[in-house]
Amino acid sequence: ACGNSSNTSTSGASSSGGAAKVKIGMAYDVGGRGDQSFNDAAAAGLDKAKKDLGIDAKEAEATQGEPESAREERLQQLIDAGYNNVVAVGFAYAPAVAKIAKANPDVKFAIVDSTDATGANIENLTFAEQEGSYLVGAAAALKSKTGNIGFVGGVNVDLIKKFEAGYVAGAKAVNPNIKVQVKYLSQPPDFSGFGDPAKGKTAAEGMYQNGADVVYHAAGGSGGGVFSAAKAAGKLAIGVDSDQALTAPADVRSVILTSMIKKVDVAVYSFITDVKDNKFQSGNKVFDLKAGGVDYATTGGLVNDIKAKLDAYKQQIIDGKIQVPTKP
Amino acid sequence: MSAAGLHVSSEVLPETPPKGTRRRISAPTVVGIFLAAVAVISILRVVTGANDLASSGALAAAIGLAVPIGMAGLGGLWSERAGVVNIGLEGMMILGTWGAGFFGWHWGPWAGLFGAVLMGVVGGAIHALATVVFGVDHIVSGVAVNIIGLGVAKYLAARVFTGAAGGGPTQSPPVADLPSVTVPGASSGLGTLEQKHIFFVSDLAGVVRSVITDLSVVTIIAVLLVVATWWILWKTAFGLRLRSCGESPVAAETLGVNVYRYKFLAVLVSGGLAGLGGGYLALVAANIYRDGQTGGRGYIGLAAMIFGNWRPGGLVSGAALFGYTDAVQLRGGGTTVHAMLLLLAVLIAAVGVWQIWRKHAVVQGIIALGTAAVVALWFVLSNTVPDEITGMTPYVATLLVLAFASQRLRMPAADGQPYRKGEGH
Amino acid sequence: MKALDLRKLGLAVAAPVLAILVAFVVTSIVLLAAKDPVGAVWTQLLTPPKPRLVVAIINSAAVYYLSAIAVAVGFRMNLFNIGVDGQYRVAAFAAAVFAGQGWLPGPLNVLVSLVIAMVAGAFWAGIAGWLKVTRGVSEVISTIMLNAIATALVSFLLGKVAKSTSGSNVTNTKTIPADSQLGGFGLIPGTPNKIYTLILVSILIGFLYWLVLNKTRFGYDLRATGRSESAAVASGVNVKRMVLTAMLISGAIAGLVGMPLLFGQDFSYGTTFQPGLGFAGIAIALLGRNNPIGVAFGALLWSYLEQQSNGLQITANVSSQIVYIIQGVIVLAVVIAYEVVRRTGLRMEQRRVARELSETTTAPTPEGAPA
Amino acid sequence: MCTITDSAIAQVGTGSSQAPAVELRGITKRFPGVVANKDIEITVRRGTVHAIVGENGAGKSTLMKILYGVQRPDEGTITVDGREVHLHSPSDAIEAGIGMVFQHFMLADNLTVLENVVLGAEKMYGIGDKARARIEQISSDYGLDVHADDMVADLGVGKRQRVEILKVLYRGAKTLILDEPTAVLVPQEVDELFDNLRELKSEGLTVIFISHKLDEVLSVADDITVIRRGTTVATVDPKAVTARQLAELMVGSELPTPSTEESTVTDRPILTIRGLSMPGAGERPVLDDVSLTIHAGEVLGIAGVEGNGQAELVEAIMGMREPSAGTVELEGKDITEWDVRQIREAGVGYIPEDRHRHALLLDAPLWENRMLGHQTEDPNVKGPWVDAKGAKADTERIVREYDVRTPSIFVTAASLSGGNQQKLIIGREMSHHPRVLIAAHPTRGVDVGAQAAIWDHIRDARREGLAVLLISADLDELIGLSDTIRVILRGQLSGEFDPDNVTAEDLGAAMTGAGARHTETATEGEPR
Ligand SMILES: Nc1ncnc2c1ncn2[C@@H]1O[C@H](COP(=O)(O)OP(=O)(O)OP(=O)(O)O)[C@@H](O)[C@H]1O
Ligand SMILES: Nc1ncnc2c1ncn2[C@@H]1O[C@H](COP(=O)(O)OP(=O)(O)OP(=O)(O)O)[C@@H](O)[C@H]1O
Ligand SMILES: [Mg+2]
Ligand SMILES: [Mg+2]
Repeated sequence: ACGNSSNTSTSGASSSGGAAKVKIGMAYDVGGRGDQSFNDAAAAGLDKAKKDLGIDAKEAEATQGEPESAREERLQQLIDAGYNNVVAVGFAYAPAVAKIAKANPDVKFAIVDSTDATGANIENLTFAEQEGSYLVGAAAALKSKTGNIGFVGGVNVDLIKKFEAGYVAGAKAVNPNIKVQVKYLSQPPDFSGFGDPAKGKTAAEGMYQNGADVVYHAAGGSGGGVFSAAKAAGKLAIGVDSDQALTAPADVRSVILTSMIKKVDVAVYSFITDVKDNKFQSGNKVFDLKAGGVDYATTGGLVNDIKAKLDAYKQQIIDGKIQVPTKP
Repeated sequence: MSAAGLHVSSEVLPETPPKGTRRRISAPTVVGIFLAAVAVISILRVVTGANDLASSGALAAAIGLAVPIGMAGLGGLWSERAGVVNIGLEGMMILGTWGAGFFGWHWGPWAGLFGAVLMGVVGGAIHALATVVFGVDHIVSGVAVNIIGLGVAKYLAARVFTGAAGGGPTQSPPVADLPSVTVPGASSGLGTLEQKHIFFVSDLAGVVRSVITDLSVVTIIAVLLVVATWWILWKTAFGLRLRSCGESPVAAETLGVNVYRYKFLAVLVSGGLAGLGGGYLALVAANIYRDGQTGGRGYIGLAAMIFGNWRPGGLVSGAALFGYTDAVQLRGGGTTVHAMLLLLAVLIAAVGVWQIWRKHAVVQGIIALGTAAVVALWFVLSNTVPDEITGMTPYVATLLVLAFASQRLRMPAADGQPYRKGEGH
Repeated sequence: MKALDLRKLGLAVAAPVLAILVAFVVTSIVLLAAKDPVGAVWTQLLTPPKPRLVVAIINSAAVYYLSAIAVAVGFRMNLFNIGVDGQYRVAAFAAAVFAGQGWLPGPLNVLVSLVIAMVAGAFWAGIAGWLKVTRGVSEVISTIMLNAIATALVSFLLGKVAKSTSGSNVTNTKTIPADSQLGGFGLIPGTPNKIYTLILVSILIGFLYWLVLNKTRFGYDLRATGRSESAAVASGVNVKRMVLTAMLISGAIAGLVGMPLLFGQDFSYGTTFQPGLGFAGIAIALLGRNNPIGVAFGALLWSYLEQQSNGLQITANVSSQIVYIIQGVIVLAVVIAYEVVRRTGLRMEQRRVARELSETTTAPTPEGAPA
Repeated sequence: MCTITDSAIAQVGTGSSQAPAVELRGITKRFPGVVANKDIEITVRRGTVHAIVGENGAGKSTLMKILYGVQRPDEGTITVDGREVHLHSPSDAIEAGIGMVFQHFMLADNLTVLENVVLGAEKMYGIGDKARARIEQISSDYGLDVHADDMVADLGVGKRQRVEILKVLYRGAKTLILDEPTAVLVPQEVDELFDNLRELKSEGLTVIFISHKLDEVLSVADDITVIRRGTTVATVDPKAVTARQLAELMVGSELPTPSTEESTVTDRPILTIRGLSMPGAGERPVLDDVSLTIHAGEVLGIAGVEGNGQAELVEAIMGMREPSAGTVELEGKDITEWDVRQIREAGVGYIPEDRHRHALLLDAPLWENRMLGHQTEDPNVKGPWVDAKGAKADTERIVREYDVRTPSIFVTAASLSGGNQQKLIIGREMSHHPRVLIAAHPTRGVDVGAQAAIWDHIRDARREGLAVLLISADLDELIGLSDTIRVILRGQLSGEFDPDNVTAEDLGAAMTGAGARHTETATEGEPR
C-alpha cells in the first residue's frame, strides 16, 4: 500500500470505452491519495481494481474542518457524475453515507472503518486492528530486552485506541510484567497528531530514553518522527497501516521491526469485485486476521527468528482461542 | 476595528501604576534566575522521582520544540518593533515548511533552509504590501496571510509532490539531514554524571549536556539570530530607525526616516524568520514537509513574543517555557506532569500566603490556598495525570506564569496603527 | 449634489467589485502558474449552485455568521477574541450533554440548552476577560492558550460521558431525544434538504448586534472604548467592566455557534463535530468589516466558495485547496479595495472643492470657510 | 542627509547674505472640504524672529508643515536662501537647513533623549558616546538641561520641548519653526525659551514662531505676519502695533471688550475637598493633603508648573483615580467612592487637559463626540437608547453657538483644528449645565476671539452659580477669570492669592517654590 508507484493523474481522464464498465466513486478522508498511509492504502485497492478489472473511477478528498454538508455533497456529486458505486474512506463519512444512501437507493456504498451507517445498499468495511496490533505487540515484547516498550498514538480517538488495546494485550501475553509507555499526540478535534513528525519524534525519544527499546506508532504522518527517533537511539520501531519497511524513507527502514498491516486495499478491492460480479452484500464485513484483513509484515527479516511464535498467536486468534480486547 | 488597540488595553487600564516603571534585568540576575530554576526543578525531581524533569533528553527535546516557536516569535518581534502587528506568522511558517520541503527535495537540505526563508519572505511580502503600501488593517492582512499561506502550501504540495517517490499530495519526499554538533568527550562524561541523579549537580549536567549533544546547526543559527536581532535592533542606527517606526512613525518621518522602507523591510525579515521556523520543523524536527506540520506554532510564537514583552530575551524565555513543558508532557506523559502538580500547588500556596501577608487580600489569599490544597490533594491521591489532560500542560503553564508574574507588558507605542506618509501630524 | 450622490454610490459599489476582480485575477494567475485548467475551475465555481447546495450554503453561512459576530463584538472594542474556536466547542459539548439527557420536553430542552451553551461559552471567554482585567494578560495570548486547553478538557470529559459502540470509531455524547431534534425549514424548492431551524438564532443575533451596538447607550460605550480607551474612561465608562462584559457577550454568542449543527444535523457532540469555525469567523468578521449586513454577505460568500469548491476535484480535477487561496485573497482584496476607493473618494472630493472654489474666486471669503 | 555642523551655523552669521532666509510665494493648500492655505505670501529675513499669528484654523500649522516638507502645497513656491526648493519630505527640509518643533511633540516616548535626537541623523555623530557628548554639549551651551539617557516618557512638557529644540540644533538647522511653543509653558519657562531664541538669533539663526499669545509675540518677534482664513492679510512691525490691533487684524473685525465682572461668589460650598492624598511612583506623594472649597459662583484658579499634581487632582475629583486618603464632597455628598459616570451625572463637567486622549473620539463624527461623557443624559439618549436625532440637533446648536468651524457635524473630530476641537468640547460640557466645571487649560491653543467667547461662557455660567476649578498655564487667564487663586507645588496647595492684586511674577515665583525659598529653579518643579 503505497503511492510511490502510482502516477500523478487520477483516473478520471481514463474513463472511456466499454459501456459496461463499473464506475467507482472514491471519497477520501482528509489527506487523500498520497498520504503514505490510510488513504493511500484505499487508493492502492482502487488502482489494483483499475488494472485488473478495467473499472472507471473518480476520486475526491475531504478538507480539514469541512462541514458535514460538504461530505454529503461530495458523495452526491460523485453519484451525479455517474459513479454509482461509492467508497467512503474513513469513519467521518458515516452520517453522510447514511443520508445519501437513503436518498440514492440504487447506488451501492462502502464505508471504511465504520458501522454507524447501515442500510440495504451499504457495506461496512471494518478491520480488526486490535488483532494485528496484538501480533506486533507480541513481536515487540519478544524483541524487547528491557521489558519496556512504547506506543505512540496520533490522535486520541476510539479507532486508535483499538490499536493500543491490541498492542498492549499482545505484549502482556508474552511478558505479563512488561511496561508499556503510551502517548497520544493530540486530542480531537485537533487532528494535528496525525501530521506532526516533530511531536512524534519527541514522544518516541522520551520513550527510548525512559528505557523502551521498541515503539509502535499509530500516528499517520507523525510516525516519520518515531522512526527518526528510533534510528537516532539505535532502537526499534513498528510501522502501521502499510508495510512501512517498504514505504518509509530509505534511511530509517532498517529500524522497522515489523508493521501492522491494515489491508484497506484488500477491502476496497473486494467491494469492487463484489459489485462487478453482482455479489454485493450489505452489512458489516469484518476484515480480521482470519479474513486476511490485518497482518504483520516480515519485510527486513527482523522478525524471522520469532516468526513461528507470532504465527502461533495468529492461529490462536484465528481459531478464536484468544479474544483480543478493543479497548485499552 | 483597528489593529491599534490590540494589546493596548492592559496598559491603559486604570490603576496600573504610571508609565516609567522600567526594570532592566542584568546578566547576573539572569544567571541567578536560571540557577534557581534548575534548583527548583532539581528539588521537584528528587521529591517526586520524576527523573525526566531535568534529563538532557527532555531538555534537548525542549530546545527542539522551542526553536520553531522562538523563530516565529523573533519574526513577530521584527515586525512589531517596526509597528506592524503580525498575526500572519502561522501562514508564513506554513509557507516555510513547504519551501523547505520543495527546495530541500530538489537541491538538498541547505537549499531547503534557503527555500524556507524565501517562502517566508514571500508571505512577509504579502503582509507588507497590504499593511505598509496599502495601509490596511494589520489584523485583516495577517489573517488573510494565514489563509493564503495554508492554501498555497497545500495547493502547491498537491501539485508538485504528488507522484514523487516517497511524496504525495500532503507530504514531500524525504530531505537529507542537516548536520548537527556534539562535543565528544564532554557529552558522554556529563551523561555519566547525569545518570547518577545527584541533587542539582546531575541536573546541571543534564542542562549542559543537552546543549552540547547532537545540536542541530539550525539551532545554532537560531541562537545567533536572536543575538543578532538584539544587536541590530538595539545597537545600530538601522535598528534605532526601525524601532522608531514602531514607537512613533510620524516623529521618525519628521526626521527624514523613510518609514515605509523600514516597515517593509522589517516585515520581510519577519516573514523570513517565521519561514525559517517552518524550515526547522520540516528539516530538523522531521525530514519532510507535511500538511499541517506547524500545528499552530505561529500563534504560539506570537504569544511567546507578547509573553516576552516584545524583547528578544523575553521571547526566548516564553518559547523555552512552552518548549520545555511541551517536551516534558510529550515525553514523560502523565507521570512527569503529575510531578509538576506538586510544584503548582506550592506556587499557588506561596501566592496565597503572599496575598494574605503582604497585600492583606484575605479572600483572594484563601481562594489561592484552597486551590493549592485541591491541587496538592490531586497530587497525593493520584500517581498520574490522564493523558487527555497532559496535552494542555504547556498552555496552562504559560497562562499561569502570565497570571502570576506581575507583568507590565508594553508593546511598541504605534504597533498596529496604520501609517500614511504626510498624515497624522 | 445629485451627481455627487451618484458618484458616491459608484464608489461604494466599486470596492467590492474591484475586490472580486482582483481575487479573480490573482487566483487565475496562480492556476496558470501551476498549469491547472483555469476555465474549468471558474466554470465549477461560478455555475449556479443546485438547490441542495443552496441549502448547504445557507446553513453553513448561518453557522459562520454567529462565529463572525462573536468575533466582531470583540473587535468593536479592540478586543481580539481568537478564542471563539475553543468557546464554541466547550459550549457545544455542554449543551449536547444536557440536551442528550432529555430532562425537558422538546422545544424547552432546546431553549435551555441554548442558554447553557451561551453560559458555557461566556464562561470560557470570561476566563480570558477576567485574566485581562485582573492580571493584565493579553487576550490574544490567553485565548490562544484557552483554545488548546478547551480541546484537552472537552476530550477528557467526552471520554468520561460518552458511550461508544464498537465498530463506530466515533465518540459521541448521548444523542438528543427526537422531540428536541429540529427538522428545519424547507424553504428551497427542489431539494428535501432543510434550512436549519436555528438560522433564526443567527438572524436574531445579527439584529441584536446591530441594535445594541448602534442604538443603545451600552453599544455607544462599547464602541467608544474601542475607539479610545482613555477617552472612554474619562467619559465614565468602566473599562474593566466593559472588557469583561464584551468578552462575556462575545463568548455567549460564540457558544451559540455550534447550536444549529447540534440541533439541526449532528444531534450529539463527538469527535467529528465540525472544528475550526472560530477561525473562519475571524476572517469573515474582517471581511464584513464588523457590520451586521457586511458579515452576512461575508459568511455567504465564504460558504459559497467552500461548497462550490468541493466539486473541483470531481469536475475539474483540481485540488480544492485552491479555495483557501481564493478566500484569503478576497479578504485582502476587499480591505485593499476599500482603502483605495476611500482614498480616491477623498481625492475626488478635494478636487471638487478646489473647482468650486476656483469658480467663486471673486467672492470675498470662501477660503478656510467650510466648503 | 543633513550634515550641517555648527561651523556651518557660524558661517551664516558672518556671511550675511542678502537673500531672505525663507520666501513663500502663492502657497495654496486644499484639504477635503477646506482650503487651509490660499495665496500665502511671506518673506522671512535671515537672523530674525518672525511670528505668524491667526485664528484657530487659519492655516498656520498647515503652512509650517508645508515649509517643513510634511505636506506638499498644491500651488506656490518656496525659496530658501534665494534658491527655490522643492520639499518632498522632511529630509529635504532638513537638508535645506530647516528644523521644526511641532506643537504636538514628535517624540517617541519609549526611546531615550539620545535616541530621539540622533534618529535620522545617525551619520553625524553615530548613536553612541560621540552623539551623547554632543548632546550634552548642546544642552549645556544653550542651557537646555536635558540629559541624553533620560527616557522621554519620564520628562515633563517643558523638557520635552527643549528636547525638540535640541533635535533641531543637533542637525545644525539655520531656520527653526516653532508651532505654538509657549502654549504649554509657564512664564518662567517662556522667558527661558525667549532667551534661547534670542541667543539663537544672535548666532544668525532664523526663527519662525507661531503663537496665540499676542503679548509674547510683540515682545519677541522682529516681524509679524497675520493669517486670516488661510491667507496672509498683513505683515506688521511689532513696534508699530498693539495687541488689540493685532487681534483685530486676525479676526477681521472689532473685538468685544472684556467686561470687568462683579464677583458672583456666594457662601454656598459646592465642591469641598479634604486632605486628599495620593502616593507617587517614587518617594514623594503626587498629592499631599490637598484641601479646598469652591463655592457656587466661584472660579478657583490653580497655578502650577505642569506635573505638580494637577492631573492627579483632577483625576481624583473625577473618580478616575483612587486617592489614598481624603474625601471629595459635592454639595455635602461624599463622592470619593463614586465612579466617573456617577460623578458626571451628578453635574460635574470636565474639560480635560489632553483633549485627544481624554475628550474626543478622533475617528468618530462630531455628533457622536457630542455625546461623549454625557451618554446617559438628554438630549443624547432616551432611556437605554441612543437618541441620534436629539444629539445631532444639539450638535448643530453647539457648532453654531460656540462657533465651531467645521464643514458639517458628520466629519470626524480629527479633521477639526485644535482650537475648534476645544470649542466643541466646551460647548458640550456647558450644554449640560454643570454645577461644577473642572477645566484644565480650557483655552489652550484657542485663538483670542474664541478665548474671549469661552471666558464669556464660563462667566455666564458662573453667574448662575457654577463652581469652577480652573487649571491653567496661562497666568493672565487665571488672574482674569479666577475669584481665588491657589498654587500647587509638589502635590501641595499653597495659601490663597487674590487675583485682584497678584501679578504673574508673584505666581510664577510661588509655582517654582522660589517665592518661599529662592533656591530652586523652575525646572526642578517637574517631578518626573
Ligand atoms: N490633514 C488635514 N485634513 C483635513 N483638513 C485639515 C488637515 N490639516 C488641517 N486641516 C484643516 O485646515 C484648516 C487649517 O488648519 P491648521 O491646522 O493649519 O490651522 P491653525 O492655524 O494651525 O489652527 P490652530 O490655531 O487651531 O492651530 C483647518 O480647517 C483644519 O481643519
Ligand atoms: N489625515 C488627517 N485627516 C483628518 N484630519 C487631520 C489629518 N491630519 C491632521 N488633521 C487635523 O488637522 C488639524 C491640524 O493639525 P495640527 O496638528 O496642526 O493641529 P493644530 O491645529 O495645530 O491643533 P492645536 O490647536 O492643538 O495646535 C488637526 O486637528 C489634525 O487633527
Ligand atoms: Mg495649528
Ligand atoms: Mg494649533
